[in-house]
Amino acid sequence: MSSLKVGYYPGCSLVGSSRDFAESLHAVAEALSIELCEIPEWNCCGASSGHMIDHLVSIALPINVLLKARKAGMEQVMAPCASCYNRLATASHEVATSAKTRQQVEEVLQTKIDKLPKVMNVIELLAQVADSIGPKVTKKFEQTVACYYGCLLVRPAKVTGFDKTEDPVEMDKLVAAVGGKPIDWNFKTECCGASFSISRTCVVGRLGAKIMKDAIDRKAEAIVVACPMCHSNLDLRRGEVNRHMEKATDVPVLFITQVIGLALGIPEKKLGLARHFVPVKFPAKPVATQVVQ
Amino acid sequence: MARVGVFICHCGENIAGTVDVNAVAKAALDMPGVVHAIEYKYMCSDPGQTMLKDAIAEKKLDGVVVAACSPRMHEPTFRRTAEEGGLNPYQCEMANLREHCSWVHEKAPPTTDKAIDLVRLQVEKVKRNHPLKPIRVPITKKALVLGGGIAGIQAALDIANTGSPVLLVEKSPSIGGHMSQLSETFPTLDCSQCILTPRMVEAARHANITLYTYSELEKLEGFIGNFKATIRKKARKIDEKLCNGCGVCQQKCPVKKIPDEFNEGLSNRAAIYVPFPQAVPNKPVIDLANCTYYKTGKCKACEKLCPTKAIRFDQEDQIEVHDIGAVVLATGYKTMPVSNFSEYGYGKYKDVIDGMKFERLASASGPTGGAIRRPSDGNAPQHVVFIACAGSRDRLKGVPYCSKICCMYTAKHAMLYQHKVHGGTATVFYMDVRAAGKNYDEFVRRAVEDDGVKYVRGRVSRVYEDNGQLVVKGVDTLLGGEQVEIRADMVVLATAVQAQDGAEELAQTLHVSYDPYKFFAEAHPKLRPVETNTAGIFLAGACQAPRDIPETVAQASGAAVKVAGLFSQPELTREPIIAVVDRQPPPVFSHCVGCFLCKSACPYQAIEEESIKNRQGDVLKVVAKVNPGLCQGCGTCVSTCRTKAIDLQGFSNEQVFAELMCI
Amino acid sequence: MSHSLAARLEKEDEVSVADCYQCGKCTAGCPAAEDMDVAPSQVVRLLQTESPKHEERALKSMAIWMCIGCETCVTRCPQEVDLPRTMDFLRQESLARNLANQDADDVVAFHKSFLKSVEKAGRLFEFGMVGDYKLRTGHLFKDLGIAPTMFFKGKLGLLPHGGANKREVAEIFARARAAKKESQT
Amino acid sequence: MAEQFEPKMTAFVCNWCTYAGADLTGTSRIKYQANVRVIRLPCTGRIDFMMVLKAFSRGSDGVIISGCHPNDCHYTSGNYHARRRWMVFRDLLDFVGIDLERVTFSWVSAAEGAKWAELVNEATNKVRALGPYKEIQQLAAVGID
Repeated sequence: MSSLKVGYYPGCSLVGSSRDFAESLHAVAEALSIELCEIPEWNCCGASSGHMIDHLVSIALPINVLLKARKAGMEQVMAPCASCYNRLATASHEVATSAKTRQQVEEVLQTKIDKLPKVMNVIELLAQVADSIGPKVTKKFEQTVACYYGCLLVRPAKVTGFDKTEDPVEMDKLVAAVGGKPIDWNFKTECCGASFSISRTCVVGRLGAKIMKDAIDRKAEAIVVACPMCHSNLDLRRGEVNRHMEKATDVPVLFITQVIGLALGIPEKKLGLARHFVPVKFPAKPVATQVVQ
Repeated sequence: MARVGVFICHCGENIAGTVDVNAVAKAALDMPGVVHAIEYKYMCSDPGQTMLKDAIAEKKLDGVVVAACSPRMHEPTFRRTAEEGGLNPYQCEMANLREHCSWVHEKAPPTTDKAIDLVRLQVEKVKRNHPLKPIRVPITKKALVLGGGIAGIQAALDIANTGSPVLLVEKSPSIGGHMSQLSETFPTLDCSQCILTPRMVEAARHANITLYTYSELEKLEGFIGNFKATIRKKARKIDEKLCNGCGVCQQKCPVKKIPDEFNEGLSNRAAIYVPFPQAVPNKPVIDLANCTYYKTGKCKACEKLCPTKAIRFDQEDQIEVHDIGAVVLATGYKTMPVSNFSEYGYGKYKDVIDGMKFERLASASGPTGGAIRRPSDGNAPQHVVFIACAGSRDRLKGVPYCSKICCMYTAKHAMLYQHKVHGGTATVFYMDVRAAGKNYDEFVRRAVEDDGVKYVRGRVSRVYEDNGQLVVKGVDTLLGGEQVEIRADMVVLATAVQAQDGAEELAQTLHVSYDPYKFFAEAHPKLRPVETNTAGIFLAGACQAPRDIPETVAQASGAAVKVAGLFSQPELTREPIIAVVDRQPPPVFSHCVGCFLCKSACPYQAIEEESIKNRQGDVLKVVAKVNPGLCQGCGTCVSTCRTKAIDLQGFSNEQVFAELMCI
Repeated sequence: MSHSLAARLEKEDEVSVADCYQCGKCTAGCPAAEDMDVAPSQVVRLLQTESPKHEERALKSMAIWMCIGCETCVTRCPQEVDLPRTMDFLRQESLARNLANQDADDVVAFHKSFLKSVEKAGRLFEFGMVGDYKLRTGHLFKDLGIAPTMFFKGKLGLLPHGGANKREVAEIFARARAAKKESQT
Repeated sequence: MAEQFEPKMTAFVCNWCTYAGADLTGTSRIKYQANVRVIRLPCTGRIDFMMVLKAFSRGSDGVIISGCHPNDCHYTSGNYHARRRWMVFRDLLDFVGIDLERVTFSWVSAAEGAKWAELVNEATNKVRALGPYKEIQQLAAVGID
């Protein structure tokens, strides 16, 4: 069995508050024969705070990570966290397009920047093996879901170059491949408030409520995400979100890796479902009545 | 010894402000052969030209260098002046001190040095100029008009009325163009078809106009006065002489669900169809891609039922070649497909439409008989949002230029909507209202003041659907940037005007220049707006830039006058910039050795073989000969010639190398 | 030579506010606009005038701290004006000149706590970062409700995560600081 | 300090595209370096590459050749001939030891005023960095012209 081998940048969330994402990712990767090679001695990418208050650091930190990956012989690096992915991609883009930034970063890192590995997100990785997922499905994920991409997977297009900026479909395709029914809805790429989770929880609540409302109005039974921040703002912050809703909702939020994991028959425990604040449970399907002849 | 005069123009401050013209004049006097050098404020003015003429006589000049603007600007002027002064016009050269020097460099000594060098190059060249005679060629007094919209119709009528025959070529089955699709026209709100249809009929009936609908230009060869046009008449699969336009065929055709192009897909048509009831000619055409017979080999319902037996399934395309003296390009525009504006949901939501669809909804001849109805459910929309600049002034996803007509038609749309749906609300999102035309701004104000259209200054960021309504997220920048969210029933996008598909290929076929957006380029943006850089090819309408109807018609008449002016001359004189093969006294006869590399290089088939014979008629030598009527003077043959037997008048080897000798 | 913020923004970050023709599309689509005292397009306008009075208003605004960095504006801007980058620039300038809006203290504190945590450990130590944030803001009891649940769900590690090359990361921060000082003098 | 070397640049351009493009640079008031002297020809097809050699031997430090874009030639195919001939000629130049870095071959259309300015500046900067073309000028001085 041929296996796909990629460089792997977990990022701080996946070793912290988004362990469920990490657990399900590893479980699914194993099931699909994807080998995730963790970048040795990786550091934080700086996330939103980096670029907001220290531009140079926000480029230097991700480049440092990519240089380590390169040194370890990696051609491509997958960052499951959308924010990490965006920062790695932005930093690569900036040193590639601005000679000045490149020079500044080279001074800070005290090394020449050569070729950098290609950066990709978890959906791009899974799309590569999409054909092999279908045959391995043991338990179709037969839910109506809203695929929520958020900001940082798709924007800005010239940096990420991923999917259709205003109406992405790659995650929908993955969900459909395991039996799910993705809905067409309006807030695929609206912002959830991201790093305001702690400092401006009310903003997160307001934005999250808009997103949840449209998904629920369109009969979504679950929200599927590929970003730890989207997840925590819609799951961990559900209390705040519900305060902004007319009617409180308990529609669960799953990582795309958890959805695929469930369909592949991986036990819930290995997918970290128990770590969610909003319990992962779905309305009982009406049992198909058999027509007795 | 040469006697050259140098005339340096200040061009007001344009040259003199940057270049030390006095120093240039002094330096010119030191150049060998220069006997006279002066500078003057405006050489092209009457006194300036008089100075030149007087100097030719007084100083007995045999060559003149005018150091002024680009020769592309004033070379004809000064050549004529030189001629009036008694010189051969081709003894005059220009040094480009303005476009190539003073306008592009800083005021500094190297700039003046460059100006002196530019003068020196031309002095060296002019010393080696020979008197040349213009070439005379005949003119075919027949015009070709490409495009049967209002621009082409107007140009064709105006040319035809001067007495010259015109071929009017239109690629679709009927003439009429976009104007025939419009509902009412701004700023008078007169019905578009009511004013257009009589013109269409007039064009079809005019004794001097031959209509070629459903036809395309395949090839254009030759040059001004002497073009050869190859036209493909696509097979309609109908005998036009027999067909009386009764319409039975389209009623009986079993294929009926083809989106109707004329109605912008808001209704359906059959596989055999006349594009619209007022079509000229009123003859159907079979759409091969959708016809059952061409798909499966069976059906022929139309053939069986045609009362005049006019259907011809075996009809083939026809190719015709015509001699043509002038061409008018009137190929029009297209509106930008906004599928790349997914933030406006175009293509996804049926009730987000473009302006052309709205025209069809508002048109009395349209699918709703002129009633404004939502495409999704056929209900009258109670709130319509119009978004201006969808694609225009958007260098990210659209075009950076202003499409010019959208402000006006959006005001018209909003106004028509208010007239047709009483109690409805029309909101227009705009950035600027550009209504600079006669009675234009008054029209827009009327929409606001009398019809109550709500204008909101700001762009829309997103449109999405919620519960059967469209949510429009915009901004009101006049309220300091307040977000505006409107629940609308229909959204109309004022999509950008773009060059017609295939404009680039057509420009290349015709050798006319075009701009980065594939609009055809005029010869001069101000002073030669209807001419192209290729002599004998003229422009009308929106193929040149976005235009409204009045401008299009005015320009079409302008182009027609240019054609009529050309045709009014008995024959044409052409610049004698052509190649010549040298001839020598015997025994050499010519340096040409008859290798005919020149012949294979010539793009115009202008090189012929000539036999040099003795008195007995024996062929002594076969050499190349240039046909002066065909040669266009590119000089490609000159650089391929191994023996330097062929040379280009006006840009001879001697002249060019003389220029190089003094750099 | 002009020392306006607009000129510096163009020189340092290659963003030209002159490109903006104030269509307002950025504001129209901004998820945070309703929490801003100055609309995003108006922030650009304040820079376009190049007047110190307007520049100060931009630097003191709450808007620059309410921008989430979601990149919606630049994705749709017809003139490709990089507004998120402009916001980053203004935030950093606002901190450097000590003009940051007091109502944004908690937002500033969050970002500082975040970077401090990264500088110390090479990776983010969420529990430590939140602790530091609480000390900076005095919001001692906020979020206490969800913390125990997070802990029991295994979402809140009490010990920093090892594995990064701490010294190397600390040096990156130090050299970046030095580079910034140098460019300012 | 020695004065900065200012190269002599000679440009061979066609009348219809590049000359018109350079006129547009003027009407657009786009500034570029003043080192270049333009030789106007009807078409790049008219360029005899002996002219390029002559330009060098008469003291040019760099040469620019520019005409219409492929497919846009006013004379249908002159620019193709020029390009074809240039492909052959450049090998020859290379063989006899002419520094090809000093020759810039480009297309500038009548609509590309800004491109002309860029082209001249880039070529001039490149040649300025290369320094004076002493080798060929010394040869020319002893009469190998």
